[in-house]
Amino acid sequence: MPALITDKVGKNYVLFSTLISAGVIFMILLMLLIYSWEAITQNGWQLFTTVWNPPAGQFGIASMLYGTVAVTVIAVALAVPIGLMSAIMISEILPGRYRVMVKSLLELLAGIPSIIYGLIGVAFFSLWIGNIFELDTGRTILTGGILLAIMILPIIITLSEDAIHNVPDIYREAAFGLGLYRHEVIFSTLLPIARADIAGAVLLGLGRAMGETMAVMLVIGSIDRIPSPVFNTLVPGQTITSKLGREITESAFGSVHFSSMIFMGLMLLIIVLGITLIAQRFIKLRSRLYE
Amino acid sequence: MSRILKNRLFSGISWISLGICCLILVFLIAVIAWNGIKAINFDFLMSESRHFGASGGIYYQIVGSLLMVLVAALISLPLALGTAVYKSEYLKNSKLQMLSDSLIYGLNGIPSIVFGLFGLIFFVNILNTGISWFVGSVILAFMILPTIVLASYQSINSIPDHYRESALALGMDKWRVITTVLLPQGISGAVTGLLIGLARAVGETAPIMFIATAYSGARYPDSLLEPVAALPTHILALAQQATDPDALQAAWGASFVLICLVTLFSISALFIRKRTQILSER
Amino acid sequence: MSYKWLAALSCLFLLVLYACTNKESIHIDGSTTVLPIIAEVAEEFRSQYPDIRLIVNAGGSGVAVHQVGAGRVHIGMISRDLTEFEKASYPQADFVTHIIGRDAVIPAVSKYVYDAGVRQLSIDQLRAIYTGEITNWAEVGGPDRHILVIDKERSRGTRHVFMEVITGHPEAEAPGADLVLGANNELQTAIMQSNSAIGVLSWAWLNENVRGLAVITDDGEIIEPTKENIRNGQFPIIRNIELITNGQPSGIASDFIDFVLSEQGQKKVEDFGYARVDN
Amino acid sequence: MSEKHSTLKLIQNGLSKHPESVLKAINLSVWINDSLILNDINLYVKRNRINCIIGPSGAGKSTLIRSFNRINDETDGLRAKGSIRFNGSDIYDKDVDTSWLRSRIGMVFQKPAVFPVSIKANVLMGIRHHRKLTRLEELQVSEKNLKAVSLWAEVSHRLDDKASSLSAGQQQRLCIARTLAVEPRVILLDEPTSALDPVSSKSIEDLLIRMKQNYTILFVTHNIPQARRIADELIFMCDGKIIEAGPKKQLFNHPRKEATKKYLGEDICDC
Repeated sequence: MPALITDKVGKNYVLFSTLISAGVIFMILLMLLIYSWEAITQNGWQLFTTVWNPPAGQFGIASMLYGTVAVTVIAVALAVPIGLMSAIMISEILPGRYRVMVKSLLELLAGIPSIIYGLIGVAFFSLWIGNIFELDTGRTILTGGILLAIMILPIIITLSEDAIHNVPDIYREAAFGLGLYRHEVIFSTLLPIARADIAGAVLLGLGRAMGETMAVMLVIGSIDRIPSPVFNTLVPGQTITSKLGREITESAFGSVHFSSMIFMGLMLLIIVLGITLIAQRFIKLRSRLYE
Repeated sequence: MSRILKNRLFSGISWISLGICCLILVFLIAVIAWNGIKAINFDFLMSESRHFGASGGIYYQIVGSLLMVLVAALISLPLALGTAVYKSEYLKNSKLQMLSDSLIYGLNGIPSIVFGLFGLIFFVNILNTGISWFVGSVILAFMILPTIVLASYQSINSIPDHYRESALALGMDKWRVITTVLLPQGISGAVTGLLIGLARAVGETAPIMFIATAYSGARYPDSLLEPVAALPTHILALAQQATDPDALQAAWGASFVLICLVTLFSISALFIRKRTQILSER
Repeated sequence: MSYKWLAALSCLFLLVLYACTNKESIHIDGSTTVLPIIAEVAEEFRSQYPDIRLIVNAGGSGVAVHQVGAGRVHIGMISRDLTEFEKASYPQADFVTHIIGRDAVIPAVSKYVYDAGVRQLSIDQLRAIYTGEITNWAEVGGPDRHILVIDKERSRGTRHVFMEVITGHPEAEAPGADLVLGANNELQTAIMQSNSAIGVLSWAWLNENVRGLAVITDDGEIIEPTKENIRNGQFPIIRNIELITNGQPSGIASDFIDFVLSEQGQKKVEDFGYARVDN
Repeated sequence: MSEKHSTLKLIQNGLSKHPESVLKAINLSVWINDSLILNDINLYVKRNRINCIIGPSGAGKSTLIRSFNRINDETDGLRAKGSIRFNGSDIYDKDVDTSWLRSRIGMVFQKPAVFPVSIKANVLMGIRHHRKLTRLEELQVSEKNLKAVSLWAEVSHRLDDKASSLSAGQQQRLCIARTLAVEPRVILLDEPTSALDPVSSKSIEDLLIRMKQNYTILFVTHNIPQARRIADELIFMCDGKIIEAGPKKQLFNHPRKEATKKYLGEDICDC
């Protein structure tokens, strides 16, 4: 019965691959949880203070959390209006024959590795920011935010363009037929219909910005401090990712220092995973909305 | 009247937005291409780097990067195909389907540096592999897994049920149906996904910088547990000394080569997708 | 057909992998601070012994200690002292340090500041700058500009030595810092891109645009950051450049350390502006 | 300035020169991506009548009716020659405001496209962009137009419900209501009943017959019995050309062209 055997082996093989694929994510969560345990038990709520001084046993990650939130907010605040308007432009105003061309170019933009954004950030953006605002150094939270905005632009444009483009033509015609101007058609009918998918696109961009390491690490200045006043983003800062990128290999494996860094990684992972899953929910809603 | 003005304003803002995007795109491409092409010559591509990368070339960086991503492909392809087949052919419970979707999207959303942390804890420290290119490959394989699973799942799942039914009616067992009817179709989806994954993996820095790459002296590895040089980490090292004109020049050169690799993978993906589309339409 | 093709490819690949000649190899890993000199000596070593593979990495001190302790790496370059925790983590390991040179930790400023007249600073002034008591170059004889104080990452050995000398504590805080960077390369870049920065650098990273300052000791003596002063130990902020091994080195690792300590190696050390240790 | 001026001109011309034909196409030809869709169309749309365009699918009926309020402008690769006169002025003039034009010439489409908002908001979707309404006016407008399409009795108690909760027939009547709310002179209907069940179709047909007192109606269908039931004027189109046009009775009883007779009698087109 060799056929029966291959059938069994085959089934076990696909089952086994599935278990591995599914297991990876749990494995990662588990590892991070185990290795942050020491930091959690040793430091407790001290983890959320602002002072990070490993030799003195102080591991407060508030500055890193602040930096992560700050660069993400800047990135989204810059990328969403520009991205959404560009998506509208591509989908609703630009003649169809340019659409594919513009979108492939944007995908090219999306394919540029983050380290190259970092290089461009160091070689140009940080210098420009320094000169424009007459700063001592252009390595600031704002620089990181701008760089991230550029990185997530293609995601936001492509996904929200898809969302708007996928709204059936009958809605466009119905709205135009009522004598609405183009902007009224777009803002009062198309965008509400595509709302869920656009929200998904923005959330995916947000998650990507939050988890990005290389570009931010090179331009942010790496100082563990919350600026004063809090909204002054023209000073150096630190994000979770840049902190990890710079310091994890310097710490001794298994120490509280190491563990606290892993804890930061865990926080980042949980936040980004949450955002990604919510985003995916939004995007899947599309098919149910009409038809 | 004010409605017309608003409409004009809206058009203006849209044009400006798209203009900004195009400007950024043109700027990025121009900077990389202009600086990159100046840096590149035969020697640069074919020799070892020296003096912190400021002189010499990037031959072993290219070799290392390619080695890592290709092995990552070999690791993830069978895993992903198996997962896609299971998800499409065996997993019928809709709750489990949703869970598997969430897991795949979740894995896809994990920040790349977290993969690096995982590799550092699990492989370098617990399994004590040391800094190893193979560990880098494994981590990159995990990273591109969701892309390949989704692509192959879609192409397997899109095969109409009557193919399965008529094959089963011919007396084939389920596994025969999978290998003879479904996989040949699924593999083109998988390869497309794989190439898209590789385009991403080859440029990733954060997952491999702690666990897989060496700074200098790494050539062809002798064993699985040796570090290699890689393009992205090389660019990182060079970017940190951006005011040294030689180093910067080399960084642009390496960036340009990296972008070429990324584009090569993406375009092949596009090509294969196009070709299989034509085939399946027949 | 596709599977056969894939299978063939994998076989071919594994074959290539195992066909590689197993040359003797040693691995060095550690901090970027020590990296340049070792990388340079390693290039020389390789050219003399082409059969030996010598891989130099800069994965960071923590990773290096772990790997030396666990026996994965032969030689570690660490830019800080071993912590008690690390010593306790590897009870079987017997960490041996090898001093291969001496490095001056030099306050360095942007060219603009240097040209505007800041040529030397006293230990007290340095302390005041790093603690935030002095924030303008005008207070130390320079232009009327805010001082951009660049601190180093806390784990860096250079910082320990520097803080020890100016404040008396190797782990002292630097509340005056505006920017924290890691590798010498990065600091050098930042100082170069600014025109009001101060940071600490090893001699090897000083150049036209990044100028080293003379230090006025507490005795009032002005000591220029010259090669001579570093070599003869006059410069007040000096640290040892060390390698660590697990137990006394043997085989190639020992050969390499000997090579670094040899006339040829020490000449390289000197070329980098470090002081040699063989005399 | 210019819009106002041209609008005034349109109305004045219309009142003085063309008392009974509101809308006419003159030598209209339309291409989409270089393929000729409409070939030299000349057509008069009679005031306060149901003008019914009939013909097999692919005849260009939709393209023609969509030319009358320039909704075709949105179609990629479309090019038009000739002119369409609304009350005597060319709607393809450069300075014609399409928004104004479309609020005068309303349109109802094949598939009911209700927006994902409440029933009331759907009725007000067009009108509230054209002028500001008080809350009272909003209610008045909703009631008036929903009554006009005989939907008021069915939905008056749930105006704030999602419009998508209505049946397809109700949705189509809602679409007509919101077109009426903009107060057009002419209403274009592009096969409005083809996606509906017979009962809903019947109620819309009745509605159209009542509406013709106040509006000029241009109606596209490929359903011959329907044309027989409601049309006043018939326009038979085939292959991008108008084969024959005239009063319904004349076309059904004494067609001048053989093709018309064959199509209306046997639903076969061989032009």
